[in-house]
Amino acid sequence: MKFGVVVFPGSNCDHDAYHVISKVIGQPVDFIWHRDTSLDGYDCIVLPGGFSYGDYLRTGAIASHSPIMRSVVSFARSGGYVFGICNGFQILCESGLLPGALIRNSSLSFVCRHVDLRVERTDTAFTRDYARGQILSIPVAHGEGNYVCDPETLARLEGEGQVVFRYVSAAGDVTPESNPNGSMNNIAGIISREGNVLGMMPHPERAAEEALGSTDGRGMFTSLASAIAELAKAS
Amino acid sequence: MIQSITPDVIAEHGLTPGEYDRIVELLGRTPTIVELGIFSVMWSEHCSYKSSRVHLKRLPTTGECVVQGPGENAGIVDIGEGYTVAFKIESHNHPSFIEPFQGAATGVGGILRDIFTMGARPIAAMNSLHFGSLDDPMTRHVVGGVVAGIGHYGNCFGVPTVGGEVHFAPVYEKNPLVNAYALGIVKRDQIFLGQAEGVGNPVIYVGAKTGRDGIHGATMASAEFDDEALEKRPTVQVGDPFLEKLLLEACLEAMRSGAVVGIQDMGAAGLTCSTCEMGGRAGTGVEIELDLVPQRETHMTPYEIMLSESQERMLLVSEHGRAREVIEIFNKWELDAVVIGRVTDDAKMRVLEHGKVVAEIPNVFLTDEAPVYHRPVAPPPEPRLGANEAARNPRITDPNLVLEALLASPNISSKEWVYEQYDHMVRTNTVVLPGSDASVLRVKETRKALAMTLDSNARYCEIDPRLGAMHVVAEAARNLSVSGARPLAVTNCLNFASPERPEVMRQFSDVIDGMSEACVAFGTPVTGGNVSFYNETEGRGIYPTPTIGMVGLIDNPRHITQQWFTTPGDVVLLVGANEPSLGGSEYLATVCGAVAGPLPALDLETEKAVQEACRRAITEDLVRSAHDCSDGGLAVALAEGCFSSYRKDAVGARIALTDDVDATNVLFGEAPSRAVLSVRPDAVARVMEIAAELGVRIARIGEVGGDRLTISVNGDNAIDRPVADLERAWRSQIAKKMAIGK
Amino acid sequence: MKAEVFVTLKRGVLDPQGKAIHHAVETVGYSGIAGVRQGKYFEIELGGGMSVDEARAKVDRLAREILSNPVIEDFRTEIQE
Amino acid sequence: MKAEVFVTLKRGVLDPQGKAIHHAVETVGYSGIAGVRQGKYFEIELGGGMSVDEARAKVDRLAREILSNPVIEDFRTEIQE
Ligand SMILES: Nc1ncnc2c1ncn2[C@@H]1O[C@H](COP(=O)(O)OP(=O)(O)O)[C@@H](O)[C@H]1O
Ligand SMILES: [Mg+2]
Repeated sequence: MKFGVVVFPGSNCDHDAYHVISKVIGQPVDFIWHRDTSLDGYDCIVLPGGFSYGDYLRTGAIASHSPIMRSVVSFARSGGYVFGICNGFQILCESGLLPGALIRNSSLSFVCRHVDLRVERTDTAFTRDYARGQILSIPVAHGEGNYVCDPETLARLEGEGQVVFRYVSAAGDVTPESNPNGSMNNIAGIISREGNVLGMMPHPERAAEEALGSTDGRGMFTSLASAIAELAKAS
Repeated sequence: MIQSITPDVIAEHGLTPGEYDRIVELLGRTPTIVELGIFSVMWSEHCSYKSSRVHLKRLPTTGECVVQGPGENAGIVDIGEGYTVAFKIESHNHPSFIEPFQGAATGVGGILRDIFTMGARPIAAMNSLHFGSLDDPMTRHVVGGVVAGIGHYGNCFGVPTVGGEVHFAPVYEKNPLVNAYALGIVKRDQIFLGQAEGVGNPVIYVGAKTGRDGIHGATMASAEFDDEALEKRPTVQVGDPFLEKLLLEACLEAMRSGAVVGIQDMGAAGLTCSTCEMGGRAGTGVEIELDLVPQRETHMTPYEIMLSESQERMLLVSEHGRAREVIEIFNKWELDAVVIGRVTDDAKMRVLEHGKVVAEIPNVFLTDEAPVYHRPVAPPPEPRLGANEAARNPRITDPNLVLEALLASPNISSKEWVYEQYDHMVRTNTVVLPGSDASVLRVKETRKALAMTLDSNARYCEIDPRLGAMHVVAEAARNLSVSGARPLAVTNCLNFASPERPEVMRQFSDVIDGMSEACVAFGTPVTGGNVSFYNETEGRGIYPTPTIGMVGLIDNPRHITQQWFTTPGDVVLLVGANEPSLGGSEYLATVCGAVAGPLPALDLETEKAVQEACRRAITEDLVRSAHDCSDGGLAVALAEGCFSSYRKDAVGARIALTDDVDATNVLFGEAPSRAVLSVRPDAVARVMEIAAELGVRIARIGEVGGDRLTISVNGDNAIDRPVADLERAWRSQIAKKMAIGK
Repeated sequence: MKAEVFVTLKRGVLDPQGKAIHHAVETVGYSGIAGVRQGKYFEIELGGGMSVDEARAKVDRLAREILSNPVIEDFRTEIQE
Repeated sequence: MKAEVFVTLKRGVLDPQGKAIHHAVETVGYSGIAGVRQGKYFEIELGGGMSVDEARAKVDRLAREILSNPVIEDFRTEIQE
């Protein structure tokens, strides 16, 4: 089993994801340079947070055209797990692996703070270690995390259960106050129809250790590790 | 460019006739216009410290932990286990007034480069901000731009902005202060210096291309503001944090390769400063050919290239024969890297254009021979008294309402509107988030944690510069101590009005004396800093505003302590002498509209003992929360202890105070050498014992619990308020003000 | 040769910036402004030796593939000879 | 009535956005692009009952005071009748 963390110029949460995978859940992991093209031998590709290429045009726009992304797209199409965090989510939307787009926060300001997320689905490779409806405390840190899509797409996402995380109040309710960026339906994270590509704005890698105040994000990494282990056993 | 050097040209360069004569005397000839430009930036206040040097010498700069003192791009201290930290603070005041967003952003960029030129990876940033009143629309514009600009640069670069301070007072309306701090970590044996060693070694230019940015910026930063300042606007530079992030990674990689001999960033004074300083430090010379310098614009003159302040550029010297290797590393990161010259043995900076010399100046003329002024220092002014009279006319008298007003004063209220715009968690080291007394980061490479704080108290320094500066150092150390840290060392940013006014030099000199005395007492040497003069507009100066950045070490992360009460039933203790005074207090400013002394007294020995008591109690695992008691006095400190924070609900406290001064003084008077602790009931006796051992006063003043804060003074009920109401007043004030007109 | 590319948000897509500006404009006391929408504007400098048609094709492709996001944005290009 | 406002960086002011886009475009394999500069583009919807001159004056003021930052940006307005 192996994880790969892609490093784009301007990625800055690459080391954080690497740290959690290698040190906290103890799994093998490599950095993958944006100019590389081969993903042979990897079971899960993490697109980390940051400001790829400065994100000056649109977040994730330029990264989605980088050489590695062509490989990530085919990796995803062949069923490999792809996990996009923050900028990674933006790149997934820009590259068409996930629907919709992430635009400027409705406050127009960057926002960094802990938010509460509700786990909407636990039958995915990314969330199997959580309980349905569980509330997670995980930080966000972004200026453009406002999820938008057209009404048909939204209906489909909701209808097919592709919304995996939602911003909620501490009590677990979907409220405008608990939405840090104006996302439609308080969407914080979505999954592809096939269930192998997940993108989310919050940073689970920042909430995976007791020392940082929350371990609520660790479950995503352990879920993936066990899903991959199971696949390996099956084959 | 052929231009004759007239008195006007000399004046435009910010040089006095006397300074010009000295240049001619040193060179033994008339300078070329390029040379004049070079002298003007190197001899500017900003680069030469000509007015401050004689005073700065009095600061203590050595100590056991100091690896690198002042003089390099940043100071460095040892934190054990083979690691060191490089840290520094720098001002970007004038640029941030002219263009708040870009001015503040490039300030952050500059300080980050200072850190990574030392070979250190930046792991934390902080900022100290002073603005006019939030009721003024212009100020709101500046505040909004500055905070967004700091966030823009730090967030994109990927350094967490973990703390800082924000103060508001009308004197800063047209002279906002933006002081940016950064800290990085580097192995002790991998530190790099800005030295051009090795005659014949190639000199390599890396990073952004040179444009006509900020030409004369360094001189601008040293010139008093007037209406013409707005005309000087086009000199403002635009920062590119993405490029800086690449530059960081490429520089660190190049340094690891072993091919780099010395490196220096091009900050204010750009290529000029890096060329002569790198040679100067190594006792060598540096010769560069301008045709080889990457240029963003066409037809740039040697003058423009030498004085450009384009951001995100570095000059480095590589081992002979290894330039290729270095260049390839930069190219991998998609950056320009070009050999533009070589190290020579003649201790001169020599600038060529098309092979012809356009400037040739011995380094020492620009550095050691730069003017040093013993500016006139006014005699000590009359003491600023009047606090007692001013306190006779409070705007509000009900202590409940006074407490709410203080909590809602932008100086005291929560700064979350600011720090939520900064990514304060990237790199996953931030163990204590902004909001508590000090920010704490774990150091993944070691078992330790670092605590850091930025502090200033300009109102105190206005009333009594010397004592005020001592208070600032004491408060910084106290903020670290109550967080469980041992203070190590200090960086400082000295923001003052015009040094040409003797009263200002008196303030400056007194602040240096106060700071020195306190730093010696705490054993925290000054490893670097920055002086910003001429913070005045239309003859109106700012308060003397020294900002202290102090770094401390926590040997065992278990001892990291925060300011929030956690557990009902815990006992609240007040450590330290309770002799508060209203002089200089936030109460006097907010409730009585007055800035008047005398300041509360400060006894450094008592202060040290109080801090030692807090640290000892913390390291014996006796303390659940500890909070320094400063702005707003004891009532504010207690209220802050009650408030909610991450994964900590709000909780009340019942407090009974006894004292022989009146209730207003007890509740809102300020005094140093005090801290509020909450401890388990079974730990009280031992904490008392520790205090007794150290000869420190300690009093049991109440307990944590309920959802109200109640405080009685000498048996009379003074404060009785739901914590939720107090917290609301405190939490949203800045956001509310900033929303005006939006 | 030069080209201009205008990228605007699709009708129906929320425009937080435009909204904020509109609001600010009203607060400051401008009357008669019914709406503001913010888009992006690019000036593209083209290398020599290109026909206008080639240029148009290139710039259109650039606008479609990189400068705009079809999910939320429309674009328009203009070639200045 | 409608107006358009184009806000561009002043000559000589660094344009990190344009630079990054240009660089990316080259890396992705576009040839013949010599430079990219990024600006802002605003579409302004004007209320009724305004003369063209009034509209022009209003939009100019809006562009100067709110939509552009005179320190680093220039602007240009156009009124569409
Ligand atoms: N400009 C800023 N940037 C980031 N954090 C800030 C800023 N200003 C204040 N803070 C944070 O808000 C909290 C309160 O600041 P302050 O009132 O200055 O604390 P203290 O009085 O203990 O020094 C601190 O944790 C500080 O780090
Ligand atoms: Mg404090």
